[in-house]
Amino acid sequence: MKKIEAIIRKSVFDEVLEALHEVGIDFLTYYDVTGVGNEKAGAIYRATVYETRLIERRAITFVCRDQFVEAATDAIVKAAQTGEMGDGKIFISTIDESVRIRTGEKGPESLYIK
Amino acid sequence: MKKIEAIIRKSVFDEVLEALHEVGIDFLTYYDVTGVGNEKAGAIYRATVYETRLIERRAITFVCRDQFVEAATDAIVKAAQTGEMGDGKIFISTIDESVRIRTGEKGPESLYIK
Amino acid sequence: MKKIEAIIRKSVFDEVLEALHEVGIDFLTYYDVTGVGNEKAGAIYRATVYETRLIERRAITFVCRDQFVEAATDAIVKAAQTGEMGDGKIFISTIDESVRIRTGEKGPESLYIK
Amino acid sequence: MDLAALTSSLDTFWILITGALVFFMQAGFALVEAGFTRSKNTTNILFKNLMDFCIGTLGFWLVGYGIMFGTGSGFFGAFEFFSEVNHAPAGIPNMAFFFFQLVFAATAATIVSGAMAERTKFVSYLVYSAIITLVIYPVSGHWIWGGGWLSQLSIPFHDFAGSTVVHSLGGWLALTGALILGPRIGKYKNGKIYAIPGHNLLIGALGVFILWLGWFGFNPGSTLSLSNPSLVANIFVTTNAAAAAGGVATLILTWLKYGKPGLSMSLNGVLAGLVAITAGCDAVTPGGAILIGFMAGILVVFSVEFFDKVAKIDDPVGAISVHGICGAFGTLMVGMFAVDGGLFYGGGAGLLGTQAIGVLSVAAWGIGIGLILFYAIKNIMGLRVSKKEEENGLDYYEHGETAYN
Amino acid sequence: MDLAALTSSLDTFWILITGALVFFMQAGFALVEAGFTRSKNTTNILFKNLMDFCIGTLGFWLVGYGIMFGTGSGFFGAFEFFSEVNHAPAGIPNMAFFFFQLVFAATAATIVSGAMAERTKFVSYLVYSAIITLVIYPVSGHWIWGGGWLSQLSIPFHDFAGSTVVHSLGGWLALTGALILGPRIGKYKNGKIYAIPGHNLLIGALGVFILWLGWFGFNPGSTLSLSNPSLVANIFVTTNAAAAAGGVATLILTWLKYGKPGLSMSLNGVLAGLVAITAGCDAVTPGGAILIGFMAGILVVFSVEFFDKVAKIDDPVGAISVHGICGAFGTLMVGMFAVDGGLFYGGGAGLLGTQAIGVLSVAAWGIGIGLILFYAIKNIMGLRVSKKEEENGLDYYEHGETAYN
Amino acid sequence: MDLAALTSSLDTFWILITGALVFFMQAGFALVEAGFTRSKNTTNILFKNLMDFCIGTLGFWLVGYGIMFGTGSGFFGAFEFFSEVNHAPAGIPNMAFFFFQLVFAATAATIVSGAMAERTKFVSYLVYSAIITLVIYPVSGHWIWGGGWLSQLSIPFHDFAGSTVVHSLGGWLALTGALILGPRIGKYKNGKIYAIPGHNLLIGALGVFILWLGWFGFNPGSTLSLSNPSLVANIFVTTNAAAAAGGVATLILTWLKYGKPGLSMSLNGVLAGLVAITAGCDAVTPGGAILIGFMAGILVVFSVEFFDKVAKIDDPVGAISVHGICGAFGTLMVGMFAVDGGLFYGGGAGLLGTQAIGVLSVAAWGIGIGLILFYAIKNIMGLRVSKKEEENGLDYYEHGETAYN
Ligand SMILES: Nc1ncnc2c1ncn2[C@@H]1O[C@H](COP(=O)(O)OP(=O)(O)O)[C@@H](O)[C@H]1O
Ligand SMILES: Nc1ncnc2c1ncn2[C@@H]1O[C@H](COP(=O)(O)OP(=O)(O)O)[C@@H](O)[C@H]1O
Ligand SMILES: Nc1ncnc2c1ncn2[C@@H]1O[C@H](COP(=O)(O)OP(=O)(O)O)[C@@H](O)[C@H]1O
Repeated sequence: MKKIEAIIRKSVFDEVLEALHEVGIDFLTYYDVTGVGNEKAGAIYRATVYETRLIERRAITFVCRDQFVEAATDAIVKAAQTGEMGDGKIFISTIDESVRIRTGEKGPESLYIK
Repeated sequence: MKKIEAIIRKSVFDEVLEALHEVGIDFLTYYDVTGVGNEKAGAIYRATVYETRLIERRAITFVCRDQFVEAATDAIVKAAQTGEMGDGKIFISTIDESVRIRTGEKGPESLYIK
Repeated sequence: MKKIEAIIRKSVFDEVLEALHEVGIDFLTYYDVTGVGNEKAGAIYRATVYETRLIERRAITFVCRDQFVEAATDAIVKAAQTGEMGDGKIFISTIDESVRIRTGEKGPESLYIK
Repeated sequence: MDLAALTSSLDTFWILITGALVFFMQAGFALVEAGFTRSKNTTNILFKNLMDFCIGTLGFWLVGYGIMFGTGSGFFGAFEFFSEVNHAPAGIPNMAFFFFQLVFAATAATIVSGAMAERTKFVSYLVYSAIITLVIYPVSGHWIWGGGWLSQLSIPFHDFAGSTVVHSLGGWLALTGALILGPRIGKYKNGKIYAIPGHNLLIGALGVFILWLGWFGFNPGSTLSLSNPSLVANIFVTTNAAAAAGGVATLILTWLKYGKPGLSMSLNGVLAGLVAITAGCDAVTPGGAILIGFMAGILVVFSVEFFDKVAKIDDPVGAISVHGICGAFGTLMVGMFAVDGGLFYGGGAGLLGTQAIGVLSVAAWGIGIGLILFYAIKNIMGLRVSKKEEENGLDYYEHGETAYN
Repeated sequence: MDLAALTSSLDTFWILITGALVFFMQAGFALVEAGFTRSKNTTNILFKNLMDFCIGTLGFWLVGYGIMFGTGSGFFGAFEFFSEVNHAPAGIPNMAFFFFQLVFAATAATIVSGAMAERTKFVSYLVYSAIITLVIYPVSGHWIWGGGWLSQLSIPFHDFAGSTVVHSLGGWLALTGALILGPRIGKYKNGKIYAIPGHNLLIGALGVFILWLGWFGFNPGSTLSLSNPSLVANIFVTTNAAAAAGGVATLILTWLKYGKPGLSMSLNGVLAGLVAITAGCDAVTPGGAILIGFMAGILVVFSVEFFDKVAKIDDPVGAISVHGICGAFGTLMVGMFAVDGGLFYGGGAGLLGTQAIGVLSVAAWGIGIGLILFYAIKNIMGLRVSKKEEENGLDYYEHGETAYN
Repeated sequence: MDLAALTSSLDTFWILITGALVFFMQAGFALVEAGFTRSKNTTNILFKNLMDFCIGTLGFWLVGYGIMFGTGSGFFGAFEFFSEVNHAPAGIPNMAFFFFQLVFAATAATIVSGAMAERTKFVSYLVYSAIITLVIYPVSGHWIWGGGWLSQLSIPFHDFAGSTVVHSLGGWLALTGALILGPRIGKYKNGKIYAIPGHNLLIGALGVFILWLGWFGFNPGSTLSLSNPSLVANIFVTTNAAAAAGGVATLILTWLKYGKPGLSMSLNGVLAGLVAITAGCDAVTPGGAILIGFMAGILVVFSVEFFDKVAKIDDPVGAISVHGICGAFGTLMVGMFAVDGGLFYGGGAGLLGTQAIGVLSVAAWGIGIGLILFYAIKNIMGLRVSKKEEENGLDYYEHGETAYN
């Protein structure tokens, strides 16, 4: 099993969700993060103008069986790409074990819809 | 060392904390996430009734030595199980290295209470 | 590629950011978490005095090429250490693949500034 | 002091304090609009609400006051730049009357911002909101409150505190604005309608409480005098009763219709009751007020559904329904429920007819001029922010300043 | 206008404006209760506070006003459906008096919702809150303000603005409600007591400021007239002084007791001072007011601890202590501190005796009828939401709508 | 009631209601300060704002009122412990006047807390805020409003509602406090200046709306009488116009200067206009008010930049600029714009001279005594929290209670 983590723009979230749905990924978890990256944004607070590299992003993470990885990655790239700096990154890593709390079952089985 | 990540219902958080404490896990980090999964909830906003699959969850994560994994997993399953859809998942992965910032020490040692 | 996750005090965040910058880490993602650890804090709410182990922390995570790991770890330890309980932990794990969404390119290349 | 002077002092006090309450409604509108929209646009919506009042203050003095109250034709007052002409009723200082009218004018402008929230260019907002306070509102206001043609009909049009003058006019402008602007990205997708929940109902609810409080200035203050304390007291009771009835109606209806009682809709229900009673708060009994409020609370639900689902005009806070539809409805109901002249009290259909004329002519004015105004702005300077700005939030791009840090 | 008419205008103005301030206390209560509870129940608590006022408005008109002020026995007024009978003091329009009394009645109902927050079924809340405004509050109100038996004692019971009529009655009802309902899940576990911190102290603090402002309507407005401006001014000062002293007392006590000064408790301390001075705000000196407020600020801390730790009655916002205990305490203190008749001013124990009778009989009424009411609701329709609903938040299950998005 | 009694009732009503509005400004200040600072210090800032009013209430009664209004020298009133001496103008009860003066005194103290936010020890705050209300404010207040030397100049110093008495004094004290305290950690690092954005602009904006509302008590209420309704109405209009002009000025300037219109600065601009018009709200025309407000809106931007970037005095909410600088500026402008005696109206430089004397002497007093006070506190009990407490938030360490949970 692989874990896919994507840091994306909040504004493409709906599109990414749909794209993942189309390749069969229906389970995931997301949360809002702040990213430091290439993109910069001008900001003003009271009399101070400053440039911030701290920009709101959304982190999406899900675990899926190995054969889904490529399709899922492609789906995210397609849905989340604007071509401008700051589109984000996808990271893939290995998961040793997965457990469905509701039933206690383990392994890739626990990732199926039931 | 293994990293255990569990996505659970917020309402079972206290129970899970206690259950983990009983099997010797006293260190962890948690944050609130939104989950997309099997569970659906009816929602209304102004005149629009809709079904949402976006449901508040809590993510718990901790790193522990390998021999704790099974007990910890079992403890979480027991404490977090309601038997209804949406109980969440546990994911286990491998951690290469761990560092205690306070002392700089590395390896599983850094996970002990001191 | 390695993923570095550090749980640090919010109050040392700026210092850590700078320290990482100095060793060449310019990309990262962070979010606020609650930590359960050795540190305890006294709290009062209305007439109830209680001790809480739930303390606000900040989680920083970034993926970098293997050769950066040591410098980055040291930089974090140096910047985030106060010597008192609760300074936090750093966890290092392996990332299988990385994708830059903007360009679709994969592998360590996707981590370079462009 | 002699008796006349004392009376004048008392009446001045009255309209200044009620005017201050009406001023406070600006905060109420700001909170309602901010609460019912997303957090990425909060700075923007607050800024708009602050600025329309600031600009309105200057603009209403510049020409609005004269256009509304100046002696002119039945259709238009007079240009009195930086007006110093006295338009106040006897016994009240001109500046007190001016202040009272000013806060009403600002209300009309503010209504529009809710319907056009989350996608309108800031600079365009400032322009159209200025034009509303400077010209659009004063013109129709002149017809009704400035001695214009609607007040000269054989059965004069009755809009005591502004269901039509202020609210439905604001609503119609909001309608045209939202129409020309188009829906927010994500509201209608692949033929489906999506709810875009507001980011903070607590703030929205506080806004409604503040508006309700402000209405105790809006309606009773429109007597402009305390010479008839019974009347003033009645207006407090009818205003309050209609608000309560509106809330209860929406509570019941949403419960029946959607299976669960909905707060966001009930907050609209309260406002619907308040808007609807504004025209006839002086003319109906408490029982009549409850009926009017109750019906408005029902109407607002169907109206919101209509604009959302049938007309597909995206109005984030329900301003068109609450102010436009319920304002018009309440004005018509005066023709039914007015103790003196209403259909239900044996007064025949005469008053009802006048009320319909008034409602329709203000609707025609509001919609007509609104279409022109917003099309003009759209073509000259652009009305809508870019897709990117909208998606990432107006706060970032328009102001470089987020509300929450 | 002649002098009498002008006086009437002025007095009407007075009670309407102070009534509007009391209305605004609804917002204050809503914010305090929302701020002191968890975010998963925010929609629910706001909705309750909105609806109890809406329903109370209709219900008080339906029967409450008549029961409270109608001419009946010493124990009960009269049924006057949709009352049009004039109960106002001379010179004040009936509707003004009605409005003023209405906002007081709604306050009594609102108090209860805080103590029963985060676990009560919404529909049951609506039912019991309606019964409170329709019947329970008017009955005991009749005894004291409606010409009933407590006002006919040889030394009449003195509760100027409602420490007992409004606050302690609300507090006793809150007590029985919270008792029958039981504590929130997680409050008492394995013999330990857990703090369940409110989700937004800023909103709670804003609520307290709004309540404090509202009290400048509540207490001075209860004069119902401006004929004695010195009295009115004194009431402003005593009200304000007691609030300040309550806050200072709690500041000092929490600092000494817990090692750190606590805001959540000090906010309660301010309210405790305000509740306690309400009965005697017209009868004591500023110095007396400070003492009463100071003692109330001390008392509230011990009372909160008692209910939390000894009685184990879970009251999320401290309504029982603030309104019940400090209301009763303040009423008794009139017997001590009243310049005219108080024990400390050589008036003997007579007034104190009467005050005790009043406090006890309202307590008996509130607790007795409260037990019946809440048991009845519990058995007929259920009082508490299911475990699952409580754990996941009432907003989800009762309303399908979360406050923060 | 006879005519005199009725007049007295009316005037008492007037100053009590306007006093209540001024009281409500405490909430406004609390929200502005909380909104413009970080969430880790929210409990602390709310607590300070609550407590300075509580302590001020007791302290102003203890000695402040006497020092300010007692008959003494031109420099100092009298010690009248727990004052019962009547200082009210004829026809107004002493307690009404006392209440009105009290809420002003508390405002002066509250101003300081904003500039010193996020790093001041709580106990030290309580001490210095008490000293301000008890002594510092009453002394200079005596000079101007208590019959002291500045009111006895051949051309008397004109500060109608307190641009100098209240605001600039508060601003100067804030200046010395912020100076001695030093900047927040992280504000100036390696020669660079960092913005530390406030955590909730919505709350800050609501605070500004509440303050604006409160100013309709602050300025018009300072007439202390309704005998001249035109004057009162003029004050409403000048106050409102200056606020609006201040907002518009800042809108334009920030747009030009920074490329984007900034809300946080425009909120300051509105307050700058309000502070600046306070001295001359009774003496200038609406046009004059707009000019004064507009200039204040410009001035505040440069002043904030100056203190932030040149003087490097860290003032999280801009209190020094808004209250100190704009208060002084507005006071001077009376010498220019006063219809009666102002330079622009042919009155010569006499009034301007007096105004300058007043501004300078209060500045000298405020800065002088402020330096002494804060140095003394720093050395005796410490003024600043430890580095650790500041970094982790005062809420944790000073109160053990966080605002958001
Ligand atoms: N190596 C990394 N580790 C963790 N997060 C990263 C990393 N690189 C980028 N990110 C995240 O992705 C976001 C976008 O990256 P950025 O470098 O701005 O875009 P781009 O890849 O288009 O140049 C950043 O704000 C950050 O949150
Ligand atoms: N493969 C996954 N990757 C990441 N998160 C998941 C995954 N599957 C489930 N989750 C998380 O667990 C939550 C509960 O899962 P759900 O499928 O609803 O429950 P169940 O396993 O009982 O059917 C989801 O809301 C989501 O946050
Ligand atoms: N094994 C762990 N897994 C996940 N998070 C941990 C772990 N150990 C510590 N943490 C995080 O680090 C924070 C600081 O740890 P703590 O044990 O208090 O400090 P120290 O290491 O200095 O004794 C904790 O609050 C928690 O968030």
